[in-house]
Amino acid sequence: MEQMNTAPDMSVSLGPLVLTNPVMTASGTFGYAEEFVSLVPLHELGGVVVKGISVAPRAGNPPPRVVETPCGMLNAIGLENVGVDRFISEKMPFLRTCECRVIVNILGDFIEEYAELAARLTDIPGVDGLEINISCPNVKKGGVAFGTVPEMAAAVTRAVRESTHLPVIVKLSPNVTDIVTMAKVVEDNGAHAISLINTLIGMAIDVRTRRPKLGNIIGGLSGPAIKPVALRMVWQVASAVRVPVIGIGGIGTAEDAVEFLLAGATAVQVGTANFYNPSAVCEILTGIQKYLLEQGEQSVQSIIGTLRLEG
Amino acid sequence: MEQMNTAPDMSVSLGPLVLTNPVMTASGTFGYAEEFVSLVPLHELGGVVVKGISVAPRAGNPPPRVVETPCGMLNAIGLENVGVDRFISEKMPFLRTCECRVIVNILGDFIEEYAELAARLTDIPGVDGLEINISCPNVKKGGVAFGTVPEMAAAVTRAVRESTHLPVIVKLSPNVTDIVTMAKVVEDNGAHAISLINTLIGMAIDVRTRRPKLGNIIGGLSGPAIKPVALRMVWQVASAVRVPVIGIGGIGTAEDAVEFLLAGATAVQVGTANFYNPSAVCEILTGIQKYLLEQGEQSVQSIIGTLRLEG
Amino acid sequence: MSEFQEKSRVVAVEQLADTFYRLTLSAPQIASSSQPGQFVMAACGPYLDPLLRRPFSVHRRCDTHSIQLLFRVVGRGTELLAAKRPGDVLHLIGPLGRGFDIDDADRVCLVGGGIGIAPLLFLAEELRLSQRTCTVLLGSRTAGELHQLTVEFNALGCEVEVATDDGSAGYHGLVADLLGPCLTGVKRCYACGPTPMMARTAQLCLAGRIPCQVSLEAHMACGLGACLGCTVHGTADRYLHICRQGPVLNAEEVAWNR
Amino acid sequence: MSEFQEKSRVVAVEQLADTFYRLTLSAPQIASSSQPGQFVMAACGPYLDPLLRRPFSVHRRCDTHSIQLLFRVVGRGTELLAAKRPGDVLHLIGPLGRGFDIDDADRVCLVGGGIGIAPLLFLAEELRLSQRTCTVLLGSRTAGELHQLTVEFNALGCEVEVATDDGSAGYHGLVADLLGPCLTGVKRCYACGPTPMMARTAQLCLAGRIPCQVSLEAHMACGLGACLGCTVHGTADRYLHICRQGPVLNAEEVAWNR
Ligand SMILES: Cc1cc2nc3c(=O)[nH]c(=O)nc-3n(C[C@H](O)[C@H](O)[C@H](O)COP(=O)(O)OP(=O)(O)OC[C@H]3O[C@@H](n4cnc5c(N)ncnc54)[C@H](O)[C@@H]3O)c2cc1C
Ligand SMILES: Cc1cc2nc3c(=O)[nH]c(=O)nc-3n(C[C@H](O)[C@H](O)[C@H](O)COP(=O)(O)OP(=O)(O)OC[C@H]3O[C@@H](n4cnc5c(N)ncnc54)[C@H](O)[C@@H]3O)c2cc1C
Ligand SMILES: Cc1cc2nc3c(=O)[nH]c(=O)nc-3n(C[C@H](O)[C@H](O)[C@H](O)COP(=O)(O)O)c2cc1C
Ligand SMILES: Cc1cc2nc3c(=O)[nH]c(=O)nc-3n(C[C@H](O)[C@H](O)[C@H](O)COP(=O)(O)O)c2cc1C
Ligand code: FES
Ligand code: FES
Repeated sequence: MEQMNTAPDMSVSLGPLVLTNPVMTASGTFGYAEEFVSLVPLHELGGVVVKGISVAPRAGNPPPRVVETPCGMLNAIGLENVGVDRFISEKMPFLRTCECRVIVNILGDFIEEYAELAARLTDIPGVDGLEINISCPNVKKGGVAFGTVPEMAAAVTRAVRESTHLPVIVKLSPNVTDIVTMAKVVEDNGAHAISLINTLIGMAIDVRTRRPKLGNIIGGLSGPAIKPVALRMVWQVASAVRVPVIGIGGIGTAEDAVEFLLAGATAVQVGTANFYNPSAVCEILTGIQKYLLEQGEQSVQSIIGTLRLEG
Repeated sequence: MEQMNTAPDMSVSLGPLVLTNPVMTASGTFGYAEEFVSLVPLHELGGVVVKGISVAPRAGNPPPRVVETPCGMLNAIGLENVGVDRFISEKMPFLRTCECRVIVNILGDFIEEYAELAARLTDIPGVDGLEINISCPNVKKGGVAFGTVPEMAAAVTRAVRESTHLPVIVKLSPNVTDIVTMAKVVEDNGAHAISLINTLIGMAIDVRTRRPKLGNIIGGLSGPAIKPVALRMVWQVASAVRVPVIGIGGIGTAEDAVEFLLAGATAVQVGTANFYNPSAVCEILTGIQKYLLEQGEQSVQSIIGTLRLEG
Repeated sequence: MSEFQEKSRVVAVEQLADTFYRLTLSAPQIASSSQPGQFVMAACGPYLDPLLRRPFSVHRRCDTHSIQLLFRVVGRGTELLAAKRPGDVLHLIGPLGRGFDIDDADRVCLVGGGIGIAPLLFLAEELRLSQRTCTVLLGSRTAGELHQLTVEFNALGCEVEVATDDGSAGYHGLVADLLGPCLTGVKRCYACGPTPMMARTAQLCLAGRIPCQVSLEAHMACGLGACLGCTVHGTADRYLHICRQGPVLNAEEVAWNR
Repeated sequence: MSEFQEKSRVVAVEQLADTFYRLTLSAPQIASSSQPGQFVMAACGPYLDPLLRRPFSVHRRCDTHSIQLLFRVVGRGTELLAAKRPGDVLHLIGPLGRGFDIDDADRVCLVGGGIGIAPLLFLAEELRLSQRTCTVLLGSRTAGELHQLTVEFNALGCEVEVATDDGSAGYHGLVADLLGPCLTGVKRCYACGPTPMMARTAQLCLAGRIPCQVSLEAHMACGLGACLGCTVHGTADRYLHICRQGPVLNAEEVAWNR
């Protein structure tokens, strides 16, 4: 009984990367952290994954860029970002003060750009790891997303690993027939951890004007609506690879997060929930601790992958 | 002005199959129609797609079989059905009285079963068409779903076409990287029409018991949550094939239905909405008519595929 | 079987205990055609979350135009119901399913556990209309949840015995423990509550060769027999669909050990 | 910039016209730090549909602990807000964004169209505190929507002119048509309303070399500058993010022709 009242051990390891707790924020949903400084105690986070960064700054897509859907939202931001130089000079100084792990999400149109980003970010103080967004179109291969073709995902992963000694997380796209094959391929090519899922591709139409509701016509679906798909993919992947898996997709409560941990995720990322409830990350953190106490568990590690399938 | 007050022409054609209006009910969500007799004026429907039928009766999966998710639900019914013989003897008599088109959704573990079902149903009075559910696992190919491998989808489509002179609709699974390839393959192999989407594969976990919430562990996600994905796929497919497309996925209001029509669907099927609002089909029918009047359109055909992408 | 889709209006909201609420609803079509043991599907939320309707037994038929639902707040749907106020609208479909069989048994026993008590008040009213002798055994977590209901069963002329988990009223323990001694002379038994309670009741009745009916629960999407979601394991190795073949089943139809 | 996540309580609900409602909310942190033109993000629904918070301008700061929102019912979020009752909770984040600049211009003109009038009452209050001469031009569909608001602007000592689409009050036509004659002597102009109205106002002010600020709208997911969703076309071929760089912008920053 005494043991059960002591706070459970919340630390987890993503390969070489150790986190004080498994609750991170997802790329593109938490800006560069500074946007949340007055609402969220940033030092309590297990990690912040910053908005995707490219070699050159990007202006992004024409408006409208976001639209609500049932229990979800579509976004077509178009990977707007300040570019790696300004990221390092303008955003990293604040991020270094956060006292939490900083993962930089990187993206490009060519494999060479991913490698360049990895090299540029390697020795920047405060950068704790990289997350490769492979949902981007490969310009050389006619715009097919890196994340939908195993060979291309393999090549990006390898190129990044060869360009940095930082921990490398590969973030998978869910818009594939066989997520397990994608996961195995990036594992075999050196990913230290795998995060999933990125957004599902979706669309919405304004019936009055007969136009798409997004300037870009199609966009990425996120939020609670996609949670069942994300959880299924995380379970499938975690059952098939040896590297740690990070669960993403519709997580908004501690119960959601625990579902992903039980399914085999070592950590989770909170995305869209930061928009509708900036307290979500803190509530999730406290809620996981409460759950562990209720279940008589001493550490978060001890529940990872403990989904019961027998009888 | 005079013209605009006359009721718009709601009829549509799915290849050889003419419907009085484009609003049908989706397989597995409207039973054998008799379940709704006191709630829905069945003769007003464009068509009823009955619960998937197999050669032999199936008991289905162990409970729990359904669970609610944010703006959606997961089901793992396991294709429970009475089998083709009892379907013909017990269910068709009522369906013949409905005064609406009856489409029989068929499924099997082997290509031969699909062919056998098609042959059996061909001369049954009251059967107006077949819808092939290719989301089922192919037992000969180690349980990979017919609907995820182009060659297998092609073979099933061909086999069914060769076994019947009834109109054949092929219903696509959304759990693929490239829905357009699947659509083209079934078109090339003789599908008179293509319906999409079937459910996305998802999962949910009960954190208290640490067990999956479904007896079958994974299940199919349906309802408003999936609408953006369905609409995107319908738009992609309708832009790429010549045969008519039937839009399915999260349709619950006339506005939803019109989105699919604008995206290029010739008809729609209403699924999960029948559960939470049995009046949905009628509301959708009236709502489409109202929309056509407001937009000054004389027929539903004239809005199909009129999504505006320019400027 | 004929069911109605009805836009009911909230007439009254009562909080009977901490998490026990009772709604009185004006719903003439459903009220005039419900049988004890039947249920309604209620659309609890304003929009698409919660999405599915929730099943609730008809707790009482007040008169030919209104019914009551008794419910425990356990999640989002029931939270929204508890927040209803007089005049609010509640969309219902009902009456649904197969209710309790009332035969000529002149001495019957009703066993209700927790919120499973809900359908039994309606049943008791029907039974008392034709002067059957009714023993009612009620079990719950704590006294507060039973107080008002006990008064109402008593008012109907039923003999009521109570059990509570915390011993705050009546017998300190399980309601099923009260059943054995009561069964003498009983011609028929009806039970609704947690599965172990119903299984125990079924077992005792089987031993005493007393016909027993139970009201089961399962997750439901439609309540209409269309989704095939509401399965429970039946004997004879087949699945039963609670919304059409039940919710009331003969105890021997149910595979209690599954 | 410092914003608060605050659990406000509904103090009053007023229906000003057919679809115009006003909420008075007790929200001390937000009330004590809001500037005219800033907005709040309100969580309208009980659960996950509607999912995202909705942006609303601070319509008025009643005192140091309460604010008002004025809104038009256009969809699900605003429907839920209109159904709020005193005592209900409303979760807010605010104050957000960049408000109106108040400089030493002693004679200003405020142009509001439809629900775009919302932030102007707060602005007028601040301007009148320091005795600026305020001409207020209000446009709307019909007289009913303007009645109460006109009274309130008048009570502040503003000179109010009105235009309605249906001619039921004041000028029969667009509010922007009233602006030309009023601009003489005006040192600064503030506008909020439909885009064509603001574009017209911007154009007239540009011609008259009068500094003009406008309050824009865009679909917002976060209101915090994090999602990058709330883009409008700016001049200099760049995108502006309304929630941080706005909602109030200098008229010349906006690419009106896009
Ligand atoms: C035929 C029938 C009659 C019922 N009669 C009553 C009654 O009279 N009074 C009463 O309080 N309850 C009754 N129930 C149970 C009631 O339907 C659930 O408590 C309710 O659906 C929970 O909804 P929620 O949104 O509040 O909870 P949720 O947030 O959906 O879930 C909370 C808990 O309730 C369980 N639950 C959710 N949906 C169902 C469902 N459809 N069936 C069973 N359990 C569910 C979940 O597994 C979970 O453990 C009945 C159920 C059935 C099947
Ligand atoms: C900075 C800012 C301040 C605002 N201040 C006010 C105000 O004081 N009073 C007021 O009534 N309204 C104001 N609005 C508009 C208000 O946010 C929308 O009317 C509201 O979000 C609609 O929500 P809904 O759920 O009722 O409608 P929905 O069902 O979401 O949509 C109905 C219609 O409103 C549009 N809409 C939806 N969300 C937004 C959004 N985030 N921004 C703009 N349009 C949207 C939709 O495109 C649709 O046409 C403001 C908007 C912004 C950006
Ligand atoms: C507005 C927005 C912007 C996003 N930007 C990125 C990005 O730059 N890089 C990336 O890998 N994922 C991005 N994502 C995807 C999220 O990180 C996350 O994978 C996805 O939203 C699913 O999680 P959720 O349902 O919790 O939001 C973005 C998502 C949203 C909603
Ligand atoms: C309970 C249930 C049972 C279903 N059974 C079948 C089936 O037998 N055959 C089939 O092709 N699709 C079946 N479906 C899929 C639906 O027909 C439809 O494609 C899917 O639910 C998406 O539409 P919706 O979001 O409108 O429900 C079923 C769906 C549900 C929810
Ligand atoms: S609840 Fe749908 S069949 Fe019973
Ligand atoms: S609303 Fe998210 S950046 Fe402006």
